[in-house]
Amino acid sequence: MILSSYFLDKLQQLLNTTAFPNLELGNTIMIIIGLIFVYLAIAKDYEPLLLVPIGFGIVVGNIPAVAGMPLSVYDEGSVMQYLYFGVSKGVYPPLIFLGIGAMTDFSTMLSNPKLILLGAAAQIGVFGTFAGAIALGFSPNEAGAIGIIGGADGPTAIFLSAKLAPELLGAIAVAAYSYMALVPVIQPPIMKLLTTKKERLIRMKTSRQVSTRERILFPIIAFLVCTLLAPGAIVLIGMLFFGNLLKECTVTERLAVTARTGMIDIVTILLGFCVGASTSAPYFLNYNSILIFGLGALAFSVATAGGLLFAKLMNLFLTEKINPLIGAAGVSAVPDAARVVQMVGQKEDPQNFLLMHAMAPNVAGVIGSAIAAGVLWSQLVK
Amino acid sequence: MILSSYFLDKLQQLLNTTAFPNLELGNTIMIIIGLIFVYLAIAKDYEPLLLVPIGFGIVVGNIPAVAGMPLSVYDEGSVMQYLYFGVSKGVYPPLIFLGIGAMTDFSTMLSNPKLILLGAAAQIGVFGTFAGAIALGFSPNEAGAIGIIGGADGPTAIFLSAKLAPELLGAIAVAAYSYMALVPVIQPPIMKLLTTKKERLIRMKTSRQVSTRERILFPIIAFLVCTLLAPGAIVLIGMLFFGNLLKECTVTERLAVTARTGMIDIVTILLGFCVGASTSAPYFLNYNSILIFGLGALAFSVATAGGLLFAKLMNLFLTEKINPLIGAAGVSAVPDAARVVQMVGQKEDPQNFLLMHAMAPNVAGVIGSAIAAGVLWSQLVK
Amino acid sequence: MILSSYFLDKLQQLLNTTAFPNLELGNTIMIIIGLIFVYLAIAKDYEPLLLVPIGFGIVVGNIPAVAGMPLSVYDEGSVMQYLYFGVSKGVYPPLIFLGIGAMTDFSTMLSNPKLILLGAAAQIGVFGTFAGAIALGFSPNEAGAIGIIGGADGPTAIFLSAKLAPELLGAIAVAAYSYMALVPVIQPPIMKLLTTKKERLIRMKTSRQVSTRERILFPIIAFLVCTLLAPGAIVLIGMLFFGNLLKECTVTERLAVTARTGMIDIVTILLGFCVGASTSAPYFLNYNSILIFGLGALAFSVATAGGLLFAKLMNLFLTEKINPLIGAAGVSAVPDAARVVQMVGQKEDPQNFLLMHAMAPNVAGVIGSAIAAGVLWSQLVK
Amino acid sequence: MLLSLQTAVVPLFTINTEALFEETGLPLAIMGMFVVFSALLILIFCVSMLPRAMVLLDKFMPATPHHGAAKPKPKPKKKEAKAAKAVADVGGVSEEIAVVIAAAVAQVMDQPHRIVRTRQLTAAELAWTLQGRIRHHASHKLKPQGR
Amino acid sequence: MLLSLQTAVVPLFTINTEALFEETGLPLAIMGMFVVFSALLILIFCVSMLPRAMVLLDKFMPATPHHGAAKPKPKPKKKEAKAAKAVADVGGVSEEIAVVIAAAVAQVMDQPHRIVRTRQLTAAELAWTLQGRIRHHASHKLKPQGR
Amino acid sequence: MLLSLQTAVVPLFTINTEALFEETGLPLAIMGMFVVFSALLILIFCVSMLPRAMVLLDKFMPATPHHGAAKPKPKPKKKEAKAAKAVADVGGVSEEIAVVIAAAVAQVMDQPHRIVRTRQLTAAELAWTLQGRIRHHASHKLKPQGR
Ligand code: NA
Ligand code: NA
Ligand code: NA
Repeated sequence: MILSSYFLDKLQQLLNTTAFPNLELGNTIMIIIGLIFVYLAIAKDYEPLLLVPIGFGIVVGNIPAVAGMPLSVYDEGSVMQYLYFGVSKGVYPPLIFLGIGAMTDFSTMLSNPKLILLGAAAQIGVFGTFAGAIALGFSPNEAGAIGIIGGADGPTAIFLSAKLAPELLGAIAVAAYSYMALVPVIQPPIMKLLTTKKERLIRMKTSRQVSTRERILFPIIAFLVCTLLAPGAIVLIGMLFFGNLLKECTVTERLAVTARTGMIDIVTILLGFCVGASTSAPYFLNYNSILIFGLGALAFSVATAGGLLFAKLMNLFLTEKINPLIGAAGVSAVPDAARVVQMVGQKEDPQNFLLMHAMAPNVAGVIGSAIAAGVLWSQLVK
Repeated sequence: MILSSYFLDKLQQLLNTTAFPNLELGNTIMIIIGLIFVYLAIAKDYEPLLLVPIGFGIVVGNIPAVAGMPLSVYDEGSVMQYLYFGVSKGVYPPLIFLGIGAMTDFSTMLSNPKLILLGAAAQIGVFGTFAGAIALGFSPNEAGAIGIIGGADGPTAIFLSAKLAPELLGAIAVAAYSYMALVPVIQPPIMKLLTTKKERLIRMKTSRQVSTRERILFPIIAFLVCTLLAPGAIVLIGMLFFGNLLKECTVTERLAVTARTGMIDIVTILLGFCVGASTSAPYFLNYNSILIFGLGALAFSVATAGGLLFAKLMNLFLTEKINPLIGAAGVSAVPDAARVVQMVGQKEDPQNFLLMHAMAPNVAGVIGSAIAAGVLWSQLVK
Repeated sequence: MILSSYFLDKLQQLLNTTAFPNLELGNTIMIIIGLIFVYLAIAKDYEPLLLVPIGFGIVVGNIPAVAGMPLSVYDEGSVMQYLYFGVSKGVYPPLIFLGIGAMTDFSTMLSNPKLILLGAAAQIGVFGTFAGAIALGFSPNEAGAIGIIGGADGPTAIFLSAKLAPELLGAIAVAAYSYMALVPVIQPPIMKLLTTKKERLIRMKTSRQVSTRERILFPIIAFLVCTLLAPGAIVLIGMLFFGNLLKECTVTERLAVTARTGMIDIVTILLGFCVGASTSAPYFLNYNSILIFGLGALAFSVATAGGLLFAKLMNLFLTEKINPLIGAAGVSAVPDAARVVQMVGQKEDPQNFLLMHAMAPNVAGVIGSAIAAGVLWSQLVK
Repeated sequence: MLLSLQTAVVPLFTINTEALFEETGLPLAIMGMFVVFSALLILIFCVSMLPRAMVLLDKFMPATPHHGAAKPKPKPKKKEAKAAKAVADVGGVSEEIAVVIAAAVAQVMDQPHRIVRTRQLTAAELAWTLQGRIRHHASHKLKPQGR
Repeated sequence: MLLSLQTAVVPLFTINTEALFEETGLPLAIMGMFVVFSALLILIFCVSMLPRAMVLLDKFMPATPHHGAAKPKPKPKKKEAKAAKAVADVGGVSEEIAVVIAAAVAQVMDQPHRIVRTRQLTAAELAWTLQGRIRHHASHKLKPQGR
Repeated sequence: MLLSLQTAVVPLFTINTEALFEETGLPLAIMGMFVVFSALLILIFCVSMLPRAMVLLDKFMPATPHHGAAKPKPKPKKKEAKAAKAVADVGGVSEEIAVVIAAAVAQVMDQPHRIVRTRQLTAAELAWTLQGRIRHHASHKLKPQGR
């Protein structure tokens, strides 16, 4: 009798050491969402380098906590918190920008500079969403962080929300990366809706060769222009062009190689995993997150439309017309948005190679949203 | 006269700037131990990737301190302390598990799942040693940290002792790695003692092919099973299976490559060196360390025996007998324990290839001791 | 009327968000200096792996700050400050030494040990400059940090100034790296002035083969000798010889490879960039910096002369004369100083290959200045 | 309870049986073994179910080649075709090198030789997000001069 | 102002127009777009000027090959010369490998084949500051035995 | 003591001889040089003794090939044997590649050519603790399909 109650007692105690007693519906939902991310990454090849770490991170972050054990990214002194440090202090995004700079080739942009404007126009997605978020009652800081989802640039979104609205970081980061992964789904309908078949058939001239010297000078000039006008963007823009200088200057090849391989890989693994793990259900599953996802979808659509329509506007003044499809690549989401342009263009004309031209607004979009982030940060930080 | 006393004075002062005045017998002993580690690693090829850093770290950590200079891992603000941070906060071990996951092939385990039980049985080494340490008067926390030596897994041992008994970390880590290196010396006699020649001659069937999909699903399922039952293991187990998912999912190859090369190498160098450097004689050379080394030897022996005997127990119920030698691989110590199985088996029958089969309990042992660490941590942390 | 004043107001406000209102002459000067660094690195190939990061860092560090935004390395909580942490706490230099150790081949030094003395003699540059700085009114700590410029070793200079005179770190680091880059300009005139043509024509005998065992034993012996005599050098010397042991011991090749590629590259990028970014005009452009640059030039000249003259002194006692030119390689600045020796020697006799011989004092100079740093640190730190 | 030979001699170690029978002694040890076995038994069950689950999965969701792995590459030209064949699954080695190695193999050996372990060479070479573009450029653009 | 169908129903979301017209609302959004466009317009201007600047630059400071790239290498000897020719711009692959690959190519193919994507292999191989020395040693020193 | 041309002119810099002769001035500088020379002289002594120590060491503990380097590899078969010979000390290049390169060399050159700088290629390729297993598997296991 006593023995059996002893065993029941023990069993109860044992059960309490497992995660089941604290497992709530929210955690289960989030775990399933995480698994869907992993599935999409593997089966559909949607941004796998980011969705696999984030997806698995979501699963890890939603195994319920044990009382008194520092396990989650929010627990003082936990390992996850130390790794999350690079997210919460905004250290990882600039390091990723360093690697992106060291792998980005700005040649096509240099050979056709007017396409840079498309990368500027797409930032309407950022500021439109910002205004929308304000209208929905978010505080200006929160609205700024939400708006940057429209930049379609994960590291920039994480950086700005770490600075302006840390409590929304998880939702913003996941929204940004989700929609970046979904670019091949979101953009094509908008692109078809806003362009005529004739426009989609426009072929563009191959662009001129860009010399080594130009490619060396560009990161320096671009850095000075961008940061003198928007000094808030200095960390992201600085690292981006620093990485690009390492790549282009011909004498620091080994540094550029490490920046775009080992270094960015390590940071990508940790950033993705930590961002995922920060989406613990109690912090994540709330009304704000739903609004953020809604605004995020709006942001991507507006940004796409902005780029497209501005391209059409430019065509009114240009003799040598540009294919408005490449305006859609202005949203960043490098290189997926450019690939989507190529895909949609080729559907109309299999011999039309737009990818190379689309890379120009694509990388300009990265610069544009970093500047947008800098402006928002400098205006909103107190 | 005055001049000569001046010079004597200077010489005395000069001598005081050297390390000799503070060099004690303990330091000398530890330096010699460190050199023996380096020797064993180089000449005998015993776990060189760990024993060389630890051995040289021991030498570095026992050059006597200069009063007032922050040099050692225990001095506030010293470089060594910053590097030791990853040990003392338990950050390095999960990163090493990430890399191990990214290099571990669970196929053989998947094709013969019952062998996983051997990895469970070997954990008797952990809990037996834990009980032994309790009986010898260690506090429960200290006993937990000492017991995990029986897991034969360096990172797990460091992680748990950082959490439960930081003051014993140096001794536990050095004991764990020493015995892991000595697996080829410790295990064979026990293996021969506890098995009959007939048993050692058993050949095992080659196992079935495992599909890519199974290998992708496994880390996810295994993670959920293990951490729902033992949430304390979430950091180690999470990183292990995260790394394995990166490896198996086919679309994140570059992340997996970095995790198992550059990243794990950097962490291994720093972890080994810092653990070595933390064995400064005043902290290390004491009665507790001797007890810990004694208990560690016990732990490895008990774990080996546990695996072996459980295999024999399983044979009572199985029609297709397993070679009990592979039970010894359940202690982890990947891949040395599996190699020892191969070696001992081949001595009886040169045509018997047990290595592949031994890998199953071997990697299961890693999972088993991570779970054991999770249980001990969650039950003992207050 | 009101509208136009509103727009003027807005424009003013807009201008205030740019960097222009805070852009001072000092910043502009520093930006130009940074660009000159980048130019020299790319066009003249002067230490590009360091001058490109430092030069671009100088540009980044002199974009004027926006009030209230944490951007610079000196602002609490800024990303740059987190990255600068490795400089200000002296963590990066030992990691660089680890990589240098893992790529340095001490064979030539082992085969002709007496050349080590040249590396000792060149340290007169350190201590002479130290005395000079004292005489110019610097505090002993500052003088120590300034003196180490004469060691011609960037990481050592950064390490020591982080410990002794953090406020001078930027100037000292930039001076050290500048003059290291300018070694091909500074040294040749001194070398020609202090040697006769006959001396410059001396050919040296090829040295004996060094066995693997010797190369394994050397880092251990050298570490013990150096740190027992100058325990303050333990972190730098320890990492240097730890890296070398990893390289030479044949069983830890993968760790050595990572230490001398991915790891040192990451640290080099961050260190160079942060050191550059710390030269913000208000901190950098002052009378002290000018004095430091003057003393730095003195330091390099004295060190070069010290090595040369000591070689001539040694020749008075040696039957087999050494070419005094290789004394100039004792200043460290690996491997540029050795290359300069080769170049100057070949100008006299195109068939005279001094490079290999010059590597011996060259690497001895690294050890020598690490010891010098250790002595200065241990004597000056309170 | 002391393990001492003589009362005057200091014992080498003492056995503390009381602590052993407290909650954090043997009971914890037994509970620990129980949790480890439970977890791994459930894991064994799941792993044993995997092959059956795979059969179901293959029925409802047939395994298609993954995007990354199956992107169709431009057809190799005429003569090199055979050499390229042997290299088909090289994974990502820069094509020129693969062709060279394969050609060398074709020369020397009688039967086709499959090069299976070369993937690592490229992981470092392919740029992260831009990989698609680089691959594209390589075929379209003239090499930048002066580099 | 509420977007509600009925007063009794809790609205899905509320539109806050007041906040929209505050300083940190639409004005900031417009200002942001203005700054982004200004910065990128200036960038376009600078980039458009680049080719002209290059013409000037080439006139006053003609592009010389960079040190790193153009350091004259010791003349290859007799027979290997032709093979080495094909490898001339390999960049930094350890010479032995380059020779081997080039030789293999020379055997198999009729026209010279340029190996263009091998640089990555060496970045990791060449030691940082000591690279010059290693290259030199490779030709002068006997190989260390026993490694 | 001031280095001034005129009393009215602010001196460019002042020489502070007092500080120079304090404990932390010239005495420290001299002491520093002394320590540096002492340490390096002792180092020279030790290094000079090394060859003799080696003779002793070789006598009492003859240099055996290291485990890692000398693990006997399965005998190469018939025809490839000669090619494999030239590759014997490759260190760790995946065997297939080594064989291919060596074979190419054997084809092209008359005397055996030693490939000495290929080790780096593999360091990244061999998995850390599992290396032994992978090497083993490579020869026993069928390649996993679908990867
Ligand atoms: Na963008
Ligand atoms: Na284990
Ligand atoms: Na020096």
